[in-house]
Amino acid sequence: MNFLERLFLPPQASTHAKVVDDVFIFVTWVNIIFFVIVAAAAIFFVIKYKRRGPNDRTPHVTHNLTLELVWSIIPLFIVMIIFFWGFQTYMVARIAPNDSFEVQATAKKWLWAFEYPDGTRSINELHVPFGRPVRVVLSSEDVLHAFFLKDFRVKSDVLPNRYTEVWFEATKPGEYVLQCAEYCGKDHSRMLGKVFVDNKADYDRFIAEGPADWKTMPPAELGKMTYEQAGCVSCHSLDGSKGQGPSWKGIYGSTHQFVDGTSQVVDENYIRQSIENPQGKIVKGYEGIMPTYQGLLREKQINGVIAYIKSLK
Amino acid sequence: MSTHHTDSHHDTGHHLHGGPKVYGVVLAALLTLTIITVVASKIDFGSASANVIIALIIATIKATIVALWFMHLKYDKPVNGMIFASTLFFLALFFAYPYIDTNSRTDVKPSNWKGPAYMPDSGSAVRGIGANFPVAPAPPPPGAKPAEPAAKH
Amino acid sequence: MSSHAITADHEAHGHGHHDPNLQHHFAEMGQQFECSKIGMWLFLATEVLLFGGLFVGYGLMQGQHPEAFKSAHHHLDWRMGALNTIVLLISSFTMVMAVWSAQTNNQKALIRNLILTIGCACTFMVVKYFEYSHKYHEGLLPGAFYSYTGPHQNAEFVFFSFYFMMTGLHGIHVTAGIVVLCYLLYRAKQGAYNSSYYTPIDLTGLYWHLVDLIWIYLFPLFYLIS
Amino acid sequence: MANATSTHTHTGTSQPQLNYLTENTSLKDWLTTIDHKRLGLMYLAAVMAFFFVGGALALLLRLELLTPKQDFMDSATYNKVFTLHGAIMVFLFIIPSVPAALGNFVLPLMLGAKDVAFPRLNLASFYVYCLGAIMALAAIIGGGVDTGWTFYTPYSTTTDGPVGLMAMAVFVLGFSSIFTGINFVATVHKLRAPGMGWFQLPLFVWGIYATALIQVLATPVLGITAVLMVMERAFHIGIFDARLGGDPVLFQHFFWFYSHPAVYIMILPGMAIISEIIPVFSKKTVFGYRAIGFSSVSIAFIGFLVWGHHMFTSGQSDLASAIFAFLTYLVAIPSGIKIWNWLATMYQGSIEMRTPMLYAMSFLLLFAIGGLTGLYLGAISVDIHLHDTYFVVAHFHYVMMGGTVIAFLGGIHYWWPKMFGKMYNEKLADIACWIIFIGFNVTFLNQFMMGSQGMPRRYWTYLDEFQRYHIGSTIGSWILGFGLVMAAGVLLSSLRKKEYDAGDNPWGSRTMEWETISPPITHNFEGQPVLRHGPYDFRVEPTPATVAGGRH
Repeated sequence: MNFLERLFLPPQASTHAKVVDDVFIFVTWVNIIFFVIVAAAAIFFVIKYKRRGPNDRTPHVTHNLTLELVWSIIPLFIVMIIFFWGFQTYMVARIAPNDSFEVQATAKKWLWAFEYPDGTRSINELHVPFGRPVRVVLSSEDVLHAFFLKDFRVKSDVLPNRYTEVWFEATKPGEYVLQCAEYCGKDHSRMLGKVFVDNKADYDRFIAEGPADWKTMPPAELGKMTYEQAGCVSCHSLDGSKGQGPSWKGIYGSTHQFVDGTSQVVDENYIRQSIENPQGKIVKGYEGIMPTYQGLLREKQINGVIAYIKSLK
Repeated sequence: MSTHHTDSHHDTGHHLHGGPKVYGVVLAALLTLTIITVVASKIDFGSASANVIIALIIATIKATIVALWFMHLKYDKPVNGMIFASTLFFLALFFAYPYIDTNSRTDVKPSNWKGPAYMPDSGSAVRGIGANFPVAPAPPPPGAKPAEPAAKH
Repeated sequence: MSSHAITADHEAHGHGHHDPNLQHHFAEMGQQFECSKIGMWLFLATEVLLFGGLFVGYGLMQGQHPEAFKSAHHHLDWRMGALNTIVLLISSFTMVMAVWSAQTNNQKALIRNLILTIGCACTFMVVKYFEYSHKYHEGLLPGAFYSYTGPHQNAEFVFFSFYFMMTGLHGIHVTAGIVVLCYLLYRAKQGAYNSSYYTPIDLTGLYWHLVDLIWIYLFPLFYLIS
Repeated sequence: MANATSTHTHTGTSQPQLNYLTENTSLKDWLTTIDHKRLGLMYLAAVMAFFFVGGALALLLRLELLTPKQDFMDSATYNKVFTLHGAIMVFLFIIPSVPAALGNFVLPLMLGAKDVAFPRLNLASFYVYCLGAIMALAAIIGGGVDTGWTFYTPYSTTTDGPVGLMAMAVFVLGFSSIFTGINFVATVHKLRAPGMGWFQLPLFVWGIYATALIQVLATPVLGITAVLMVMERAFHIGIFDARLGGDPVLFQHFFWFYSHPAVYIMILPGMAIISEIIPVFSKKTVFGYRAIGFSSVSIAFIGFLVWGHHMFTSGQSDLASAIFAFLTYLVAIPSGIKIWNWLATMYQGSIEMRTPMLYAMSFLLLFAIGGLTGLYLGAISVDIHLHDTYFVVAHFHYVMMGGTVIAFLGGIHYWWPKMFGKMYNEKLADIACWIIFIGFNVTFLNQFMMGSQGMPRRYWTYLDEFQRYHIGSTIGSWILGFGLVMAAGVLLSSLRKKEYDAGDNPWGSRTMEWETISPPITHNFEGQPVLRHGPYDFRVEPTPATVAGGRH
């Protein structure tokens, strides 16, 4: 058994993996037995009944009902076992327990974005606390993707028009690979993520400080990442063209005219105010449709955005 | 089973069926059913689906009449009718499975549901050539006000 | 089984009064006729399933946007649809009469019925033309071309996508039918068909009835849903 | 057809008889031929050409995958190449392979008919195929398509490139397939020789008949699906596009309604060939004739009911998944019945391991693996893990390549003497068969292992832990490629012989195609042959060719 598992299957890292692997191993044994029967019979007949000469006579046997029923019904019985077992273990993995830790995952070409219950976001790395079932609710922003954790034996397509879900409970803390399994274009094979099953302390640190790579990232680069991931990109262009909101190109240091007739030079404070209280001052020619980002962006990200806007000449 | 000695001799016109009288009656029946289906559509049978079902039943009766008399299936070799019937069977199958699927999906929602994963086109924008089509709704900005008052599930 | 032994020469050369319409690989006309009929029915099966894809798509989309489909159908004039239904039913009748005329060696009636069928088919296309141009002017067009500005539901453009695809594909079939019928008319005037050889008339008839049959479903689905 | 009977000679002299290859040999005669045998050969040449193109693409893909980094093509190119490999192999090679090439050649001969029911439709089918192939080539020249052969929406409706042209090529190729199907069904119904009832049909005919039914009933749906996809792409009609309120999963339903039965379009003819080869080389009547015949038809039927097993992870409902999974297992039974019946046919036979039989044995083992690994994929919970991994890739290559292609090669080796009247070098052909067998297993056993370890398919780069399997698989692909080229070389070199040296019935078969001379005359038989014994009745001596052309 262990030999077959090692040969064919990745490590079992979720409570569900063992259940699925049992079906896998059962089918493997069924297959081995049937294959050996077929192969042995074929080879044996080829040797045993080798043609002796051109005048060989063979018995004229057209059929044998008993035999044919036996070899139809026994396999039918076996495949029905596999069907019911496979379906039952599938349903176990369908419904997440009520006390699950819930994460929302959004896929788009070619990255994974995660949103945690407290509003924290991360890209391509998913941190979950160890010891609780985790429910991941999936949706896509463009084409089909699939959320595939091989060590947890879970997979679900990610659709653009509705939500799907997977759930798992890890059996040990650690780092696992997340792969996209539904073909989605050029960088399909690079649409990888990591799942960190963290002990409590590690998880709290993640929530407090953000992903590890923020520490080493230059502020403007973090700002660019925030611009793309937090949704700024959908309204603010970088090339000077007019979107739902003013373009960011060269606005730092320029003067904004507001609908109430006042005006102000764009500086660090103004940018910060606009992020936290966008309805406070609305630039002439635009509608006040931007939602507040207060509490959704960490201090580091706001500083990053300011640095990024500064860098856009 | 010799196929060369089948007893059909359509070429000699021995086994003619139908005829102007039969076809005239069939046409009259079809026209009557057309009137009935129009009238039925103006009557409210309780629900929209009831009206659709009645309309389709009448259409099926008409189709059967056309197939049996105009298309000669009533007099024809059974094999042709079998081909047609099995076609309809596979068509029904083709409809049934996606129908079963779309009507028995579990409606997965995140616990902080903010509206459908993707809103169908709002319809407010004028659609047309050159009108910046396709209209891709912007991804909902983080913390955007729920599209609908926080729907419960 | 050896009782069926027929020698080659008997089959291929023996009778000496070959029908010129008999192809070389058939033994006799009845076999050839039945064979053609099976082929035609198989072709009709593919036609049914080709349209079937659109019917299934229509049914499922109707289930997803019932309100939009309901409001969209008000843009169609059921009187036009009913007129076309009647025209097509009559053409089916004249078609089957054409087959009958060929079976009974009535050359005049054959030609007359073919002309009537072609006339009905053309009438159908003319009515269709008026309907289409009306939709075009209102902007009730499929998908991205939908530019109707009056009151409407979100997904009405899906209804018109299917309306144009299904009636369009049907219209293509009617047009193809007209072309084939014209050819039959041309051949019939040359006296090509008689009671011992009318296969092309019969097969075209089957095709034509199928076109009618599809319209029998299109009419209530598009014009009468409420 | 005017000259239908003009060339028959009854001289019985030592003059070489004109056959379908030597009569009217101008290019125009070939291009406008309605002779099913010539059309079969033309199809054979065309599909083999595409097989080697598709195979060369596969070798390129395997070479790129030797290392996880970029070796010689970037990911965008890789995507186009695997799409092309899939599309060519499925639509231009494997679907027309056995039915349109071998079926065209053999089926009327087996029935004792002079031609298929609609010879001109047959010619049209070939040219429609050529048109589809040209459209597909134009799509490649026009920039290539990167959707995968499955064209899943919304990727296919949003990506750049001539996707519409490619989809319309598929539409056109579908009609070629439909025409072939219509032709064969009508032929089997109406052109059987006197005395040949449904249960005296050779099993190859049963398999092709079941295949033809699927071709007729499933292919139109592929056509309309391609049209809908193109419409969505061009006009945004709102059926598959989520942004417009459509349902991308619906596309998968539409697509697999055709493409799952299409799997049986591919494998049933393969099984049909094996059902011919095994009794002939065991010199024993086939065991369970009716069971094999009915299992072909029931596979074709159940094949329509199971398409959703491609969609267990797609977001279809659990109820739909359960129904599809249950019915999927029912297909296992008739497939299993065939294997048991073949083995039972060999039992107590007089087995001669000639080249076609070697291919048949190779088929038996590879198809057993391909079929048995399907049991994993039908179990929903296991499929969740294996779906869209190399395990699936390996599974369907075992069925398609290990099954159909091996059977196709076996069939070509079996009917080669009938087609050309010439015997190839059997020793070399056996060696080629062994090389193919070994290369195939090295290539795809590795893929089973990396797939169940979690290697997703359609990946241009991959985690380092999978590299050892990829190296093995790539090396296997070279062996396999070499074996295929060698097999082709052995066959083609036999054509250079001057003499027809194969004899009319080199294998001692009892089916009717061997009752005419090899290669057959233009109208197949001198006169109308009559069934004298069952197709696998080895109690009687083989019937001699109807005409003695002085070559005996």
